Amino acid sequence: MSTTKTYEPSISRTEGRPLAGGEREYMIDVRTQDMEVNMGPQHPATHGVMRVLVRADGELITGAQPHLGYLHRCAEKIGESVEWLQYLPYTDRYDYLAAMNNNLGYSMAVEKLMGIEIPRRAMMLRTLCAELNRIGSHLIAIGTYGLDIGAFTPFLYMFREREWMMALFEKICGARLTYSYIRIGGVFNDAPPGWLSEVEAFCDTFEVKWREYYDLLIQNHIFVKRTADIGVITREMALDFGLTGPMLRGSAIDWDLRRDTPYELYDEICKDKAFEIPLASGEKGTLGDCWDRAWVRAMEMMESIKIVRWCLDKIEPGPVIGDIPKTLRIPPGEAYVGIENPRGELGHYVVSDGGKIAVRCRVRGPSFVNLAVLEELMPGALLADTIAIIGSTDIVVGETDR
Amino acid sequence: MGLFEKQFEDNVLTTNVDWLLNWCRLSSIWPMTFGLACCAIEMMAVGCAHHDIDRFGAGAFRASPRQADLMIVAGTVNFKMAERIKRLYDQMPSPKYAIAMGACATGGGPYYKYGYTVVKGVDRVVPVDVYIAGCPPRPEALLEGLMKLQEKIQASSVIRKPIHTV
Amino acid sequence: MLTFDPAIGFSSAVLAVQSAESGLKDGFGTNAIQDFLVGVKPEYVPAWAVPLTAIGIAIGIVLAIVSVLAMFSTWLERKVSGHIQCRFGPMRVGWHGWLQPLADGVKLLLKEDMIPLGADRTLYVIAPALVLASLLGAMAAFPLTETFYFANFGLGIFMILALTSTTTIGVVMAGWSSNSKWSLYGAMREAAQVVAYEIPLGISLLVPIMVAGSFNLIEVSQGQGGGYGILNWNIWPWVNPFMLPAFVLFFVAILAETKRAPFDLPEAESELVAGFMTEYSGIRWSFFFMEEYAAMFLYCVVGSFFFFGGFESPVTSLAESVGGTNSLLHQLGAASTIVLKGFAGVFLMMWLRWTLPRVRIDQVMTMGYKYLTPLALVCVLGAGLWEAFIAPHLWWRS
Amino acid sequence: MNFQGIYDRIRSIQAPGVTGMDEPREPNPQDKKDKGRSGDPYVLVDPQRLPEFLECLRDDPSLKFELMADLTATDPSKEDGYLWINVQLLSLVRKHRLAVKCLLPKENAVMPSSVSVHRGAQWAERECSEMYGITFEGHPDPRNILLPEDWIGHPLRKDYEFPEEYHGISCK
Amino acid sequence: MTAVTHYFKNVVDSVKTTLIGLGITGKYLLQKPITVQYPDERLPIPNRYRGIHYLEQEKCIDCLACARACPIDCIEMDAVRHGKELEWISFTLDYQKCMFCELCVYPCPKDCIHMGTEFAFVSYDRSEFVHDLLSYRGMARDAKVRMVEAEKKKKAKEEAKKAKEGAQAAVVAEAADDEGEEASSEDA
Repeated sequence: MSTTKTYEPSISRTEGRPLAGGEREYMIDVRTQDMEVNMGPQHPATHGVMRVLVRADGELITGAQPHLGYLHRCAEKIGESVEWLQYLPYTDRYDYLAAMNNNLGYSMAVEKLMGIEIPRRAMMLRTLCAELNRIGSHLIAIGTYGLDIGAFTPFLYMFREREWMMALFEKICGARLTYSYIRIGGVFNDAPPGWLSEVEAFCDTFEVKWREYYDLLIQNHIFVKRTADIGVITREMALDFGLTGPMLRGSAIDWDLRRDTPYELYDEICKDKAFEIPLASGEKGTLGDCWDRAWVRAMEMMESIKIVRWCLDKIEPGPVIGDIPKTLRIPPGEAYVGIENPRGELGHYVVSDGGKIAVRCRVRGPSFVNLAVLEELMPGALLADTIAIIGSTDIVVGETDR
Repeated sequence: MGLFEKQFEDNVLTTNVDWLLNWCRLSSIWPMTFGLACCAIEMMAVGCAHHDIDRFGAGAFRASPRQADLMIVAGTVNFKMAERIKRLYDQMPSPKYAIAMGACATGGGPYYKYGYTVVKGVDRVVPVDVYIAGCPPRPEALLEGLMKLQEKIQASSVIRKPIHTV
Repeated sequence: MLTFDPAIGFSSAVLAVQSAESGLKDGFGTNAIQDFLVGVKPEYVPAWAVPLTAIGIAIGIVLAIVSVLAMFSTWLERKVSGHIQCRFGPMRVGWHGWLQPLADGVKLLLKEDMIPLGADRTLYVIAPALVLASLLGAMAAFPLTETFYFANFGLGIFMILALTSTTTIGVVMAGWSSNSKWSLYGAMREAAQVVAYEIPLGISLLVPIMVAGSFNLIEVSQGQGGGYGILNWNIWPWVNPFMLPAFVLFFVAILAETKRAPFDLPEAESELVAGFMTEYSGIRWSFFFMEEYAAMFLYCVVGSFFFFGGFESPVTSLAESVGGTNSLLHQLGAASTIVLKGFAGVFLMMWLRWTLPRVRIDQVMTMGYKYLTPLALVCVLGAGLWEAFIAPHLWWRS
Repeated sequence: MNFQGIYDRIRSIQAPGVTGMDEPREPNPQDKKDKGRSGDPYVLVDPQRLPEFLECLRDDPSLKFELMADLTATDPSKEDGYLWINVQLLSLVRKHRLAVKCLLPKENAVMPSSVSVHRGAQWAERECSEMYGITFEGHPDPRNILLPEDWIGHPLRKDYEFPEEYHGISCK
Repeated sequence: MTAVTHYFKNVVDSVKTTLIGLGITGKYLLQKPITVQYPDERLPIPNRYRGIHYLEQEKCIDCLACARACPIDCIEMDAVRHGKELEWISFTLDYQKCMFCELCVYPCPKDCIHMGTEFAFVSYDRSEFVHDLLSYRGMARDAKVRMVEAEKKKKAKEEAKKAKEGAQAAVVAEAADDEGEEASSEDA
């Protein structure tokens, strides 16, 4: 069928794979029967329960097909079955690494339908929590990426800081992973006394520790060699597949929803030039390779720290939630809100008919879209590279399957 | 071991041997690297520095079910995954244990009502030894569940005749 | 449940007997056990029974040493990894978890013995035994002191290298017979990797061999004596400046030989589930990791013999000066020195393992063939030139 | 560019398949039943010409909707005879968004696939087709993506009935 | 970059970054671990922690607001009303379903259901997870007293009312008589 576009295959099988510095490694052209290997659903490197059916010629991958749905939890059906507010805890659970961002996206979509303003302190707390959660999510992304590559220890170091972050969230909302903190119309609880200074202490320590991760993992020569020149996503490919987030910026496409379609307080933050958007430059290999994506994530953590500091600087006392009725009746209409999740554009498309229950509650999961590029990246890679490529897409299976 | 298994009457010697063997088993419960959903993150947290499940001798997460003793079902099980879970459980050599971590694995959890693909409790697929409530449970709760499992192992009989015959 | 593989006993016995016998025939040193047995031998025991008994005892001791080594190493590994990662490691099983390996061992013995349905049963059963047995054979060539050893060969290091290489056959057998794709990948990787790294391993060892002028471990150690037990170690640049790079190459090569991170590709957990031992469970599986830890120790001991003075240390030289040569004190000093040096090497390997990511298979090959082998050759060339033209003129080398 | 500008441009380049547009409006104070409409404005497109429309918008130099953010469907109610196909477009260069909506009759839910225009639509269409029973003609890989292959029914349709059991595992 | 410099750069880079890495991990090797040894030491649980629920049963009025707010219907309550007092039969929370979202806490008009800091709830049997939040069944003693009193009061009130009504009736009758008398007198 000619409906799919074909790209120039990045590596032809007889020519061998290009290596850094112009070296070229040649595979001996002995053809044997291809082997089909099932990677997953239970496999240490598939980030949960994804299954990749890999066709391999020895160690060389000739084709790969991701199979999803091992964690399909009917989130959209539930969105059409429970009340508006009752759906909020479920938004925590599809992207469980960035629950704050999910809460934010869903709340913003509903608020857009309601057409309400939310108090400024609530916005501050929302931004702060979302950025903190972005740090936590990237910590896991890079940590598990290191784990996939074989470096066990950085993962534990990163979890140590994440644990601290989770303790902070626990203090403000009472849960470690599934926060349900950002509610429709604001946030549901003001920060407890002393919490903001604890966040500041976290930022101070994190900046020191970040350097360690950077030296220990991102700049490690073996890590660089394992990830550079692997899984190269070109600009055209990125746009064609609709990639977003660090995947896009890893291919040096300057796009960040926080800056380009500002929501919440990001307008002001951008005006203050409080943060910048790291763009990959292909420093260690080809532009758009796995290392670039990992690097973008690592740099984004520091940018998030800057935003958190901006919020801590500007935050003022005030109310944290608007006047919201107990049973929400949302005016009819439909709205799509895309926010910058740690993994890319998290879109919520909600349709209301004026009742207590949504008509449609679509979640555009960034990892679902980002994962589609896998089929394109795999052929030509080695078996070990498949892990590096899957890891660099930073998927959360809860979100791909929803 | 097959020769000696569950053959002997209760006496001082067999009781002590049983105690020792059970102690060895409970001191080295190796879980399988097998995370499903949100609870898997808390399961990872248990392995990490703050909680450190390795203190109990249970920190050697094995990727292969053949070398694992414990399956921590950490997350929602749906129909597509249920068959795989059954297979993984069958691949583990006995004695093997399963912990249902969190509400989803225990009884469908938040997806009980509208989750059309969700298995309402992993015990419909594999036998479960210990259930842990929470969504997701704190890492400490998982440690608590592990200790509960250790109690259960300590009470089991290895070379003695089982007390309760079913 | 509890199984005892006749294969393990048999093959290890054969190999160890052969090694020990050849050692005796060699007539190079006297066997401490045999000396002892001759001393206590009652009149009515025929003379030919003495060496046989000595061999039996030697096999028992080697087995015990290997299992104790493996147990201690697993404990050490878990503690080292724990503390590197800001956690404790085993704490609740005995004091600081020192009973942990015992619990693990008994539990593995008690596990169900599984053979997958599609597996080649014979090969599947033999493979772990062969892996462990070849290592037991190699262990026979490891002298604990200058006079206490099981077999003393003129070509001791060759014996060790040759026997440890045979583990590859066991690993490939394990991978093939398991009837699992992951196992097959692991086995093929192991075969490629070990073959690639035998070369730089052997070549880099040529440097100290050239300096010492011997293949015998004890002689190499004796050659580094004097200088307060530390100044004459081969590793120092004033002995031979090419020794340090040769040691680095040697260390990288033994990392690859023992399948340790960053070269743990045959069992790469995040890629191949558990590599060649994916399908193994219980006690059979434990043979593989016993082999791994014992091999680590053995290679590190070899490294300390050839680069770090062997038995020589300030402690040994002090003990020698206090108690005299071949006194019990001196023997104790020498034994503890070599064991400590071995474990220092093991510790370094663990430290590296918990620091570095894993390399890819083509990079392993590239590294072996393109980097280690040429550099090792350069080292050998340089060391040879140094030995031929410069070393004779150095007053401290005379 | 705001929505009006985009719509004018679409009109002026005569993008294929456009049938209309809808914008949010205030409720009519006279008519109590009319609650108005809030949210996003959207362009109505004929589903049979959606790929051409998307291609036109992608290639137009002043619109440049080169990234398809989302493609999904909606079943407004049991009684309604139409499914909606909702497409969210994004232009990275011009920094604007556009919501596109198609009305697809439920009886004959067949429409051409957009994979030839945006490859990102591939998985989204697979999801749509299993969840709503829409057939995308010309889709290169029309299998179920989230649900098992032998799943019966289209779960996100409003008239979907939950299964009693699946492969011997009870659902209740 | 020529192949030669590339070759040596690779060697130098790998040795350098390995040493840096060893330095970082070695630093932590010598530091004290940060592990909290759980059963012996415990991390402080913040006040807002969303753990196992507890109920201030005396305040509860069986209004079902929490049950309605629950997205998964895991709260079930049953009580018999005796006037204002409640005779409790059950108030169960199903932890096989509960997702600790705290949505049940806010709608409560009497502020009587809370989430505690208790988190460890493990069991060999999942039916134990249908957790009864009641601290007592039936009626509280003071509630009984109050009920009896209320009944007494009610009776007394009724009696009083009856008496009053009787008296009123009498008064009305008297008044009517008076009126009649008056009227008759007027008439007369």
